[in-house]
Amino acid sequence: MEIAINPIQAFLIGIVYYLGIDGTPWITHLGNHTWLRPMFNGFIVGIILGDPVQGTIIGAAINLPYLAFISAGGSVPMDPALAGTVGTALALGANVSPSVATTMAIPIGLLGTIIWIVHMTVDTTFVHMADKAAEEGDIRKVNILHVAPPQIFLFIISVIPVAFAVYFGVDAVQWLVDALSGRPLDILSAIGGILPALGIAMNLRAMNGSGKLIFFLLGFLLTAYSGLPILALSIFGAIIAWIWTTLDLKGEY
Amino acid sequence: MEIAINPIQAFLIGIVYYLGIDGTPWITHLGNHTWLRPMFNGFIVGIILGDPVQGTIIGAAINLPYLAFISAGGSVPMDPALAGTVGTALALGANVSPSVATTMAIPIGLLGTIIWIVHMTVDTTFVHMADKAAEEGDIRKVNILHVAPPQIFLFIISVIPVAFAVYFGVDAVQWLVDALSGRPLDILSAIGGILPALGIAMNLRAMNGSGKLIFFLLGFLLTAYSGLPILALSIFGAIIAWIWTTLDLKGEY
Amino acid sequence: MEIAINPIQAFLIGIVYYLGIDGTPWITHLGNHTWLRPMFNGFIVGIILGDPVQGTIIGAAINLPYLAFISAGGSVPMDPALAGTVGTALALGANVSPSVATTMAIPIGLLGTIIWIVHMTVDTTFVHMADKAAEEGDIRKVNILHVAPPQIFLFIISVIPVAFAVYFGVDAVQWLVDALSGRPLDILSAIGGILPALGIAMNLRAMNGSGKLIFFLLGFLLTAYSGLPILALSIFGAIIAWIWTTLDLKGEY
Amino acid sequence: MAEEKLNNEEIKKEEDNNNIVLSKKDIVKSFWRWRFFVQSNYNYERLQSTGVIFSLSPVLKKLYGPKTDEMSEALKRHIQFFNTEAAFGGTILGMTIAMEEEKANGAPINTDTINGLKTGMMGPLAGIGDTLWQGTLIPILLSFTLPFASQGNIVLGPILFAVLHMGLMLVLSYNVWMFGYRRGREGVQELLSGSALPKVMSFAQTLGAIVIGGLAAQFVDVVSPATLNLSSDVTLSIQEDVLDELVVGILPLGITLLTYYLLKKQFKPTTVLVILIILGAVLAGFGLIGTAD
Amino acid sequence: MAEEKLNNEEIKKEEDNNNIVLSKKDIVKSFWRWRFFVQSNYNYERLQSTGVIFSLSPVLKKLYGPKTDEMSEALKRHIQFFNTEAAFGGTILGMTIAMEEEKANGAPINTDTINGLKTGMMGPLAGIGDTLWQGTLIPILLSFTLPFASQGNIVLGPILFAVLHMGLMLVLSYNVWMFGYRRGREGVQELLSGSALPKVMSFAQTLGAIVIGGLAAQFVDVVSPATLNLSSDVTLSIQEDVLDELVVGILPLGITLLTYYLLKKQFKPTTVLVILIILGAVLAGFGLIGTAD
Amino acid sequence: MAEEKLNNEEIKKEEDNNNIVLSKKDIVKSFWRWRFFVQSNYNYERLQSTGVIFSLSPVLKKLYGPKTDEMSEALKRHIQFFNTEAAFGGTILGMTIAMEEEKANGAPINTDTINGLKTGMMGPLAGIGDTLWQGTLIPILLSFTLPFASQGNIVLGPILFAVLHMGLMLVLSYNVWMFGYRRGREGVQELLSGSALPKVMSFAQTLGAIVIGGLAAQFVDVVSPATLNLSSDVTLSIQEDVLDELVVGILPLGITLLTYYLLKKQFKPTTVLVILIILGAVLAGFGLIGTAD
Ligand SMILES: OC[C@H]1O[C@H](O)[C@@H](O)[C@@H](O)[C@@H]1O
Ligand SMILES: OC[C@H]1O[C@H](O)[C@@H](O)[C@@H](O)[C@@H]1O
Ligand SMILES: OC[C@H]1O[C@H](O)[C@@H](O)[C@@H](O)[C@@H]1O
Repeated sequence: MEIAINPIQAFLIGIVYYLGIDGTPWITHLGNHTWLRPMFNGFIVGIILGDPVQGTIIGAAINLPYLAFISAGGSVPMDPALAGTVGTALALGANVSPSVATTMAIPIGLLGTIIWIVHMTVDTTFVHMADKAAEEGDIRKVNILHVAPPQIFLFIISVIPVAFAVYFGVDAVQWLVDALSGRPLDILSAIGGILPALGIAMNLRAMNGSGKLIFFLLGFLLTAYSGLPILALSIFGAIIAWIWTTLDLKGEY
Repeated sequence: MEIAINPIQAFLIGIVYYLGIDGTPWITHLGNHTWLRPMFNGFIVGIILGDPVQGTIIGAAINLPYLAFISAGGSVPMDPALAGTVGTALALGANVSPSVATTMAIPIGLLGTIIWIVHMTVDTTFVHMADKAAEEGDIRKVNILHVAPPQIFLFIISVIPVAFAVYFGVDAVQWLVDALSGRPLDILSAIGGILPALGIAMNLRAMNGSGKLIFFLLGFLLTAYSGLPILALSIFGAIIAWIWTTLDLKGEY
Repeated sequence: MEIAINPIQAFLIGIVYYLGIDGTPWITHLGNHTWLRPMFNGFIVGIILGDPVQGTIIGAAINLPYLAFISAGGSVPMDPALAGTVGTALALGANVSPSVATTMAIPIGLLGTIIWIVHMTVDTTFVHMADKAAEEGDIRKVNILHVAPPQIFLFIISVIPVAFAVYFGVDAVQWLVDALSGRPLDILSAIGGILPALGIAMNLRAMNGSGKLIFFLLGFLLTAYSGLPILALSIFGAIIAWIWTTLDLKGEY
Repeated sequence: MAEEKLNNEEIKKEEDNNNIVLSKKDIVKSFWRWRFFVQSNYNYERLQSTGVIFSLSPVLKKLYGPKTDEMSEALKRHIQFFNTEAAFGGTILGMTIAMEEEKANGAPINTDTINGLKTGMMGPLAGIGDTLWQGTLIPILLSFTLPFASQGNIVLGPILFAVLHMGLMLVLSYNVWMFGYRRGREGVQELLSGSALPKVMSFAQTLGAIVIGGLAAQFVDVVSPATLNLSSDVTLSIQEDVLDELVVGILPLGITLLTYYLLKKQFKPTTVLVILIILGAVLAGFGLIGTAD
Repeated sequence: MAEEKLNNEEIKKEEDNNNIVLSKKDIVKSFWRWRFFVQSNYNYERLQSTGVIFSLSPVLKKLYGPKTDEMSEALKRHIQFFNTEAAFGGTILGMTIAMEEEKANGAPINTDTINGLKTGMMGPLAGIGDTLWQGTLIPILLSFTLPFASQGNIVLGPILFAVLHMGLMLVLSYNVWMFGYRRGREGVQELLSGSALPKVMSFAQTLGAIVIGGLAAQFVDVVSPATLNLSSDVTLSIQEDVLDELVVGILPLGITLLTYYLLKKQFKPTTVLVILIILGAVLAGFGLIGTAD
Repeated sequence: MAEEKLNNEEIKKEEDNNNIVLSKKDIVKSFWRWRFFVQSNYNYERLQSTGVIFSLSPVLKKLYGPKTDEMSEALKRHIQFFNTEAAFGGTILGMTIAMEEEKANGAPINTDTINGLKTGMMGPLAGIGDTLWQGTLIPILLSFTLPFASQGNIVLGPILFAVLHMGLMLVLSYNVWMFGYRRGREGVQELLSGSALPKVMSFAQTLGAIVIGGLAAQFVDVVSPATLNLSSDVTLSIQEDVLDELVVGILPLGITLLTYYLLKKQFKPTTVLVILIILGAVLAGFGLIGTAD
């Protein structure tokens, strides 16, 4: 059974995407992180299109490659929220199988990083405005600048493309995906692969402490050579940190 | 050739078991640790039953799963001495093949932990009596309490069940094993699997030194993740301990 | 096409070998290390025998087992220069296939360690003569002793056997190799396998620093258990050395 | 003696300032503003900076009043670069509130102390928090609920995931926030004299650095698919035959350190972003890099 | 100077006490009593405590005489909790004898010093000794002799094993015991002033803790055989898909730390034993835990 | 104050000595003599010792003149045991030149200081240098050029290898040499008062020891091919079933430590060489050891 998506549904699905972007305030920051999982937003898209069960099944399939998704320091290497919403909508609309939906979802998810980068770049202007308000001690203005302009802008650049994509449907998206496949897609995923370095380096720069780079290197190499899962690494790391701290601060305080 | 086991032989085999319990004084503590290996007590049981060669062969087969047997801090996760003596006796008596003997020996070995637990629990009463003698400075009394009551008690609870088991023979034991097999046996082995934690924790509690738990954790995780054999671990451990000690005590003495 | 090797060519090939010995001054020490690779000296031997391309191909084949060749502290566990020069010459002379050349080259390479050991032993006498010159402050004499006698001696013991071997050709060498194969060759390679211990131990003895042996052991065991390549080991080693140094010298300077 | 005197002085000052005390309601309100709005204006230059102000708003208003000089100082203090993992890092905000409260009431706390604490803790808590939350808790919850979802089970799939994720994390982040505030209050004295704090900071910084290293190894994903076709049958894989033989992960490590270096050289994050995108596009365009898939 | 004075004082005291000197025979007798009777009354509360007294008996009798106050003090000193690996740990007993001798002859050694040494060394030597003896030597000897035994070779099987095991270990434990006594005598001065001992203790404690950790990882054997049958074809293994992804060995580690925690909370070992048995029975009864086999 | 005085004294002395200054040409000449002749008289007793003198020759001649007492002292100083990796270790020679220059001009540098530096650095730089040069760079260059060579490509095979190897290493070793000389000059003061040097030395020594350990593990190659044929179907491999179960690499480690022990016991290297050869021949003759191939 194919579901024809009407304009209102398309708009609502756009909003589903908007709410799944890390930072939209309406459902809390933790809410974003729930909502951005394809398993969950597939379910919501399913409700909008009248088939939540099927939406959940498709969303779950799309979710698989994003199981270990992490966003650190504001880096988003790929966008599960876009993959989940558009992927599920198209799959329900075109009655496509979950596995085909997953295949289409991966390139779509990469496109999401573009939206993310644009919004994080534009937002820098609002913080500059806030600087002036801070100078004047005008906290009300800082607060308004913190919410209104960035969220209006984000709403526009996230809702519109998604609404169009799901309204014009699988053919339009397929065309886009085809146009991208091969070298362009490789390039996009290569970029997505190195962008987390920005977030991690920003976090790292924000840190102090003697031997910071040494311990960063140690954590990197231990993980690279042992394939330790991150929790195990952090227990070993805690042991090392305890030993270092005990010895380094010995007799100082 | 089936060997019929007479009451005297059964009693002697009971004594073989008693002598293989960690702590019986007659053959030294190291003697216990030789004697408790099925390869060895199978040989002795073989002598009693008139076929030391066959006893050795069966004992060796039963010994295999206990190759890495360790008793730390008074924990006995399973009882190779019971498995070896009863298993060999039954195999010789019923002319059972070594591999069948091994199969029966495993559940028997688990039952041995019960005897061990009972004796280590009852022995606490004798140490309380010794406390009084110590108060009076009566070292002779302490020495008597150290040997006589615990060993008489241990003799009774170890010799009797074994003598009965080997006298009444394979059917009786088989009945017991059948009664245990399945869930009860799983439970017994699960208990045997966690009991070493008691011994290890008692040893650990008895230790001092800064960072004790940290280094315990380190040793645990290094072993769990690398599968290092225990000797290699202790060399790495010695390196770590040397580094720690050198740095931690720097300038203190 | 078989190439007949004339006496002059044989002599020249002897010189090629001499120049590929670690320490001959004529082409720099780095030059020796280029020249001692069979890929390279095979090429030179090829030029002498009129077929540099074929020489390079054979040399490359012989080079393979020496990819990770290292000489530390003056230990030469096997001699790629001898394997490369003699092996290539024989292969070109007898029109033997590269793989047969390689097979013959391995035992030949082991014989090279004998030449090396003899020259490093004899050279000790020249340093004793230099001691006297040093006493007198006669730097000119020290310099002469440093170059003339050791190099004349080395020239003789390296050029002659090689020239003979390649002149008398594959049969003579084959006879030698046959005579060696089996136990004698095993013994030679076992000796070649343990000789690097001398170089490493001499380097180690020449080192100071607290905990030298501990860190030596650590480097050994880390490599033995993890199979880390030597560069990765040295990065981990640098991290450990940094931590050790920082803590050990804390508050001292 | 010296400490006693300090205490006396403080008490006097506090009396002078009529001792503005924050109510629990203020702290809780601030917490919710943080949880909802932390990243409303998330950007490459200062990241969560205005989110901090938005969250502290009820506190700052009460302590300093509108448009005062003190308010202006406070705003300028907090509009600086700030970024952390919002749940675990909330404890820093709790401490910050306590310090602002003491400061407003006259304790000798200056901007440097507050900023030192904030910037000292934000990095470590980002590394540790990301590991425990996004790197551990979420994958576990997903691995339990995803199988149900793929059977079309709405309740044990998406809904259970949402309830568990938000429930657990809200309880955690609320407690961590309040803990920060309480420790901050008790600890200001201690903080100023410095006994336990340096140890906690050093421990957190070291652990944070190690963990950030681990995250880099897992989430920066660059390999070289390039090969050298030396002949019809000999192919050299740059990744396996060369790079992996040198140092496993040398490319992601190099990229991360390059990025770090550029940021250190005072390049703006947006500039670095552009550099990374161009670098990635060019290298991938020539088939020199790709993802490990 | 100060040290010299101390020496003089001691010598005087020793003269006062008529200097009771132990003969080598006493030390050796004590050794054999230990090797035979160390665990005759092995129990969950004090483990080898009465074994220590039984072993020291000839020494204590000679030093303090029967039923004196000093004997009573000595007995109460040594009836406390003691447990170690009997062979390597024998060195502690050797040192103890030396200290008792010096004490009886007037050296300023108190109960705390003796107990500090005993309890400080017993744990490390248990860990190290169990590793080298039961964990290393015995498996090696078995792997050489067992193959012969399974061929029915009595001499190269059980008998060779017995001879090698007991021979090697007796030589070792005898020498370790005498070494302890000699070091104890030479070292009492040193022990009291404290120069090498703290290093040896710290080294042994650290190594002991690491090794005990390794023993726990190898010999506490709990896994979860539980699975979640999510559908006809999707099965989630709690052990492999969840626990191992978190921390390998999390169950044995958890059990060991729980046990340690209970002991720390002053639960009696027999109580902890019962708790572990019940816990194991219940969890295994519901199919939640089992052994790794 | 004290330092200032020192400086004044030095300046005076330098004036007295008419300040012999080395030209860049001297340093460079010395470098080339090293690169060509470092191991012309390489021997088991002193290794590169006369190579050091041959290399320093232009410098020593200029500073001390022929056949003077000072020259004799200098020669005896440098004819001692010296061995390092020639490229990276060249930095030690650079520093040595600087120190000889200062010394000749009156700075209070004695033989011990110079020898301390030389022997302190030669070991670490041997370990580190061998690793980076022979252990890393050469294998990489070979893995790039060997495939071409096996196609008969002379240019991209042997010639490219030669050019890259010698080009890279000459640039490196030249710079490292000059760096050593410059640091030596600037640093003599620093060296004498000791601030950064101890750290660099300690770091280099520790790293050097670790790396030498790694080299031993990789390049000492002994295993035991012996087996025990216990019966027709049970075979015990000494290497796999016994030695590897104890400590991986126990044979090469043992051989290396034995060699080290013999050298420490003042055995001459040639004696140790003979011992190793005999040992290897005997053990291999009985089939007890072999290479891992
Ligand atoms: O790394 C800390 C933090 O940085 C940003 O705020 C986001 O990427 C978060 O998801 C992350 O937790
Ligand atoms: O752990 C030390 C020690 O504890 C108890 O005494 C027994 O389990 C011994 O086998 C063990 O060596
Ligand atoms: O180990 C340092 C050094 O020792 C000797 O000089 C030779 O074996 C060199 O190849 C090596 O670099």
